[in-house]
Amino acid sequence: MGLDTAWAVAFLHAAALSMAEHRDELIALDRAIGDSDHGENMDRGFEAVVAKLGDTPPESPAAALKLTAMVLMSKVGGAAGPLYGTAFLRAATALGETADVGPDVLVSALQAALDGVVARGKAEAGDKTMVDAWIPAVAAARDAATAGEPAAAVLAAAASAAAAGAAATEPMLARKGRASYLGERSVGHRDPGAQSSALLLLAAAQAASQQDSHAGSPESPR
Amino acid sequence: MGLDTAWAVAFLHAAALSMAEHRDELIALDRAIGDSDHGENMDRGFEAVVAKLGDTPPESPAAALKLTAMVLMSKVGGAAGPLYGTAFLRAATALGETADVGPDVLVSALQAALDGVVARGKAEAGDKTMVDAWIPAVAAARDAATAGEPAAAVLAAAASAAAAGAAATEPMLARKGRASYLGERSVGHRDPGAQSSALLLLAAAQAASQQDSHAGSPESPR
Amino acid sequence: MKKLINDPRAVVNESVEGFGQAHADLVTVVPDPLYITRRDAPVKGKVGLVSGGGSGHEPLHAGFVGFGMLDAAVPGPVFTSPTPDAILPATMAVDGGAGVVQIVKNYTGDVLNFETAAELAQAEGVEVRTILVNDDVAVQDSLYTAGRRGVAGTVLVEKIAGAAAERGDDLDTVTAIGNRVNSNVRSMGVALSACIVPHAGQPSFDLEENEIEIGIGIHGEPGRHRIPMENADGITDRLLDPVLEDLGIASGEEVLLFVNGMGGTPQSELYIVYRRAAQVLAERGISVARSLVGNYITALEMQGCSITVLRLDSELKELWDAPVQTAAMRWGR
Amino acid sequence: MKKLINDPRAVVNESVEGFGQAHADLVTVVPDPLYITRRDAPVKGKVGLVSGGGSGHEPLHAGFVGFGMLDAAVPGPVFTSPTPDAILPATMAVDGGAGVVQIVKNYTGDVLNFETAAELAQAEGVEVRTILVNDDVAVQDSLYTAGRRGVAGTVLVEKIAGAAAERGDDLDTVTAIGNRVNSNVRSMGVALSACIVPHAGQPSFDLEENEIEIGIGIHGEPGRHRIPMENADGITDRLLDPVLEDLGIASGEEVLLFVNGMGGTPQSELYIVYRRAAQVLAERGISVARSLVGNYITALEMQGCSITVLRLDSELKELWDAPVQTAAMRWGR
Ligand SMILES: Nc1ncnc2c1ncn2[C@@H]1O[C@H](COP(=O)(O)OP(=O)(O)O)[C@@H](O)[C@H]1O
Ligand SMILES: Nc1ncnc2c1ncn2[C@@H]1O[C@H](COP(=O)(O)OP(=O)(O)O)[C@@H](O)[C@H]1O
Ligand SMILES: [Mg+2]
Ligand SMILES: [Mg+2]
Ligand SMILES: [Mg+2]
Ligand SMILES: [Mg+2]
Repeated sequence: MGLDTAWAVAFLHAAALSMAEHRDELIALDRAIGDSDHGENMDRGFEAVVAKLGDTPPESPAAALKLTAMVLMSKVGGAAGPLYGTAFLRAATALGETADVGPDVLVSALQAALDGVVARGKAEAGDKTMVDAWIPAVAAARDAATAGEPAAAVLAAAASAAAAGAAATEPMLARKGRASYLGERSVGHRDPGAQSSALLLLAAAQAASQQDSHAGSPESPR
Repeated sequence: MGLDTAWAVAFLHAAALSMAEHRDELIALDRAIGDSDHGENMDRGFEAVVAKLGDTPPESPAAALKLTAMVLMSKVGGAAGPLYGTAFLRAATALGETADVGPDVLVSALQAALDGVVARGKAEAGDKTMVDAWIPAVAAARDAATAGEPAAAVLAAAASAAAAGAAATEPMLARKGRASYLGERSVGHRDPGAQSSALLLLAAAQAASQQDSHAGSPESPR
Repeated sequence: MKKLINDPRAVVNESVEGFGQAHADLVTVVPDPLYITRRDAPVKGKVGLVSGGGSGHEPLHAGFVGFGMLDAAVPGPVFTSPTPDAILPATMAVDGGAGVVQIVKNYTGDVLNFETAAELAQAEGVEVRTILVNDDVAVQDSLYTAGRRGVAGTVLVEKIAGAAAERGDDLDTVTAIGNRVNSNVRSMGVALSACIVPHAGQPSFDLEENEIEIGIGIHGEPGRHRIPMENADGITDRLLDPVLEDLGIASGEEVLLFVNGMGGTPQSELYIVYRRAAQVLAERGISVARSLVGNYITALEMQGCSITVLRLDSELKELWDAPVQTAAMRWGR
Repeated sequence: MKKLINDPRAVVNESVEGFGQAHADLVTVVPDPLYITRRDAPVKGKVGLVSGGGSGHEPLHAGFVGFGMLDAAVPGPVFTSPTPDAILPATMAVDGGAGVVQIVKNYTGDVLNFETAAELAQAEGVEVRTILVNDDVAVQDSLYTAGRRGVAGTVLVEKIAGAAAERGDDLDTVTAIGNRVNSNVRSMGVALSACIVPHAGQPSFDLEENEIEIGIGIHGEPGRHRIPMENADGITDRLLDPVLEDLGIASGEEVLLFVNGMGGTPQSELYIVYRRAAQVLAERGISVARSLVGNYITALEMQGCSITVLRLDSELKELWDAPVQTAAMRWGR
């Protein structure tokens, strides 16, 4: 059993909740090495995603991610808007028409998301950006899939690697984005975009594990 | 023995010292009900008076006061500059050519100073201005002179009445000058100009009492 | 106190020196006693306009020296009126033979110092008239007080009287037009924070984190009363209502709406205030025919703003629109 | 946080609405998606100029929309780049058939969002060129970083490229002139205090009472380093020296000297900085041929300033002097 449209919708709702909940934390991270807006940007963006999901319920996981990409691109702005927009768009393309996302397709979608971020932002590993959450996340996802884990476990592995990746940005010296203007002074602070990436992957994993637990029970909505 | 040119010069030096010493106190009084500049204005003005006294030593008490008037008018600005300028100018005129200011001439000079302030500023008793220091000062001076006191004692009486007058401005509601904009909120604060007036009269009295004490001794400068 | 200054006592001289260098095409700075004239002063046959007052209100007054506005500005020390020994030569320097109008904000110090200078100038043969600006509705006007203060309305008086002088009006006409502006303009201000006078080194008053001062002037004086912080629309209404009431303005009339920043408030906030004020005026059927938004008369770095409304007639509108070329206000050339 | 605002999320919309009302003679505001065009856009046959970026830098960019400068401005949320869905229609709205130049400050967000909009506009048949402004010498420029930021030099690029477009230069020429300005302009800034982003509600960084931040940008970011407070002349030297060095300017050359306020600093202080900067330039034999002093690109109510030097040639001077008619910069008409 892979991930379906209900999972995608649940993921995006969870993501919106998480962004609202961590809004001030992300602002505080961005305040230290940026311009104090990342939490506000992500919260505004995912609030709009949820509104849009209500207006036009998507018909496939890819459609849900594509809708998210378009809303984020037009509501988030800043660096994070186009980067996340591209990530969601590329992931949606990788999913194609499938209504049932299995572990391998999932890994390609995560890889596509990462490739999209790198294509747009040109950051490398160690530049102290969201890429430093995504690289270990994709690697962990691939390992889990190779080991035969189901999609939910693949996402769980990605989420926990992303969290570790976000934490690992703390000692880094920023070389991309706004934090790079700080030079040495960027050291010792966690990158806000890496942190929001970890939170988003966590929301995706949680939605998947809930789908799993529902899947066994007869009153499951699908 | 009345007051001579040396007294006038000593008075003005003492006044300058006093203004420098009480600069911050006068600023604090003006901060509460005005625009935080009275101490700076008076300090700047009397610093210039002392400089001018060095350049062109006056030849009579009237000349010393006239020089002071001109310097204050061109260096103090604000409300206090023209008011004190007029006060010193009128006092100088009242002194005339005399080299030896006795109690009665002194009283007329004080009265002339007060009249000058009222003529220019149109304040009445109780309006919470420097006039509320000058009115009791002139009255006390007149009483002392009528009682046959010497000039130094007349000034001492004026100074202590002015100090009481300044203190008495605290409960008043301002009706003139910048403090009047505050309405009821001016109540409970001492008027800065009344306070500087009391300090100036105290400097005059102290210079006179020093002249007195020197006058008896053979090594007196005069 | 953190300020971009060197010696607190040199603030005005150094600042005006820099101003003169930056705007050498428009003005001439005379350093001692300190005053600023327009580059081509005196303009022969034109009524000269002189204003001045304590410094700390920049761009007022030096920023308004030039074609179509002031002929001279006399800056005093910070928040302290200048003295006659500076006002007099400034007055003499801009007399083009048609007399000089002094524009004086109604503060005891300014009135007394300009009065003395006017007497001295008259004694030297220059005809002098005075326009006293007193547009602040926060202060009760009464025979038994110092009267209302002159605040942001001063900018409008200077622009319009300046245009009248530039078109060749005579001394009495320029004075009458300036007085007409003053009679038809009212202002009221609010402070969100105090300012720090350089020589005092501490805030001019203390406000709690959630308090604001309503009815402040432009010298860091406390205002009429203190209220808890409100949103921009609420504050705007508190300032605008007494202005409109005092002006007795009626539906169908045309006005100039002027939202002035006190120096430390972002322009974006001034436009939020403008938006609400324009809304209220529209609701009352009053037509905003002209606008001005920005830092034109300030109290150092104070946060806050004032709202000014000027009742317009066709002549005042024409004079407002007339060309002006100064450091801080420029159009039409 | 005390601000003249209503809802923190409505700040930009309400402010721009007020701006549009106050300057209805110059601009048109399109509310959703939000952008501002000059009143007579598109101007047929003229190259269109579009700029934009996060809000909070007013008067940049909306204050520079009008004759001789920008055709459109696209304001994002406070300190957050606008999105392609607003940049695209703004670009389309000002295409007069001669193509559109985007003036983009070099920040990752701005670059990415304008890039997307440019692609979309090209797809709709509009020729688009981009001028990337990166004048901040506080930031090391390197292939391996985000590069230098665009700061106050942006104002000069917009004015001069705008004049080139207004005189009828074609797309490539306008782009080349804008790039020439960017190559010849350098800036550096200082903060005496932080600013408060409305949605964040607290200062963008913490400074002690006697500390200042050298090398700040315009988004409330901390700067390159923090030093104890100094006097104005000392601070000016710290900003000006790296600017002159990076620009490699030589004795005998002509420059435009621009002292920009960050929003919360009194004008008088900016002129004190100007005075010292002019002094240093004179000592080095560099001639200040043009000047600009004031709040042109701000960081909300931040206290501080930046110093910008632009190397001039006769064409840039002529374009600088050309008429401009916008809310925040106006001369010659
Ligand atoms: N070139 C880049 N590549 C990848 N991620 C980037 C890049 N530049 C910035 N980011 C990410 O964007 C985050 C900042 O987003 P946000 O604060 O919303 O935008 P802005 O920096 O424009 O204010 C950073 O923490 C970083 O993770
Ligand atoms: N009309 C007046 N008559 C008499 N004294 C006045 C009048 N107006 C002001 N003053 C005095 O001047 C003092 C203020 O002086 P100062 O602070 O130097 O000038 P300013 O008020 O112009 O800042 C007041 O405290 C008051 O004593
Ligand atoms: Mg940010
Ligand atoms: Mg005072
Ligand atoms: Mg004063
Ligand atoms: Mg941002």
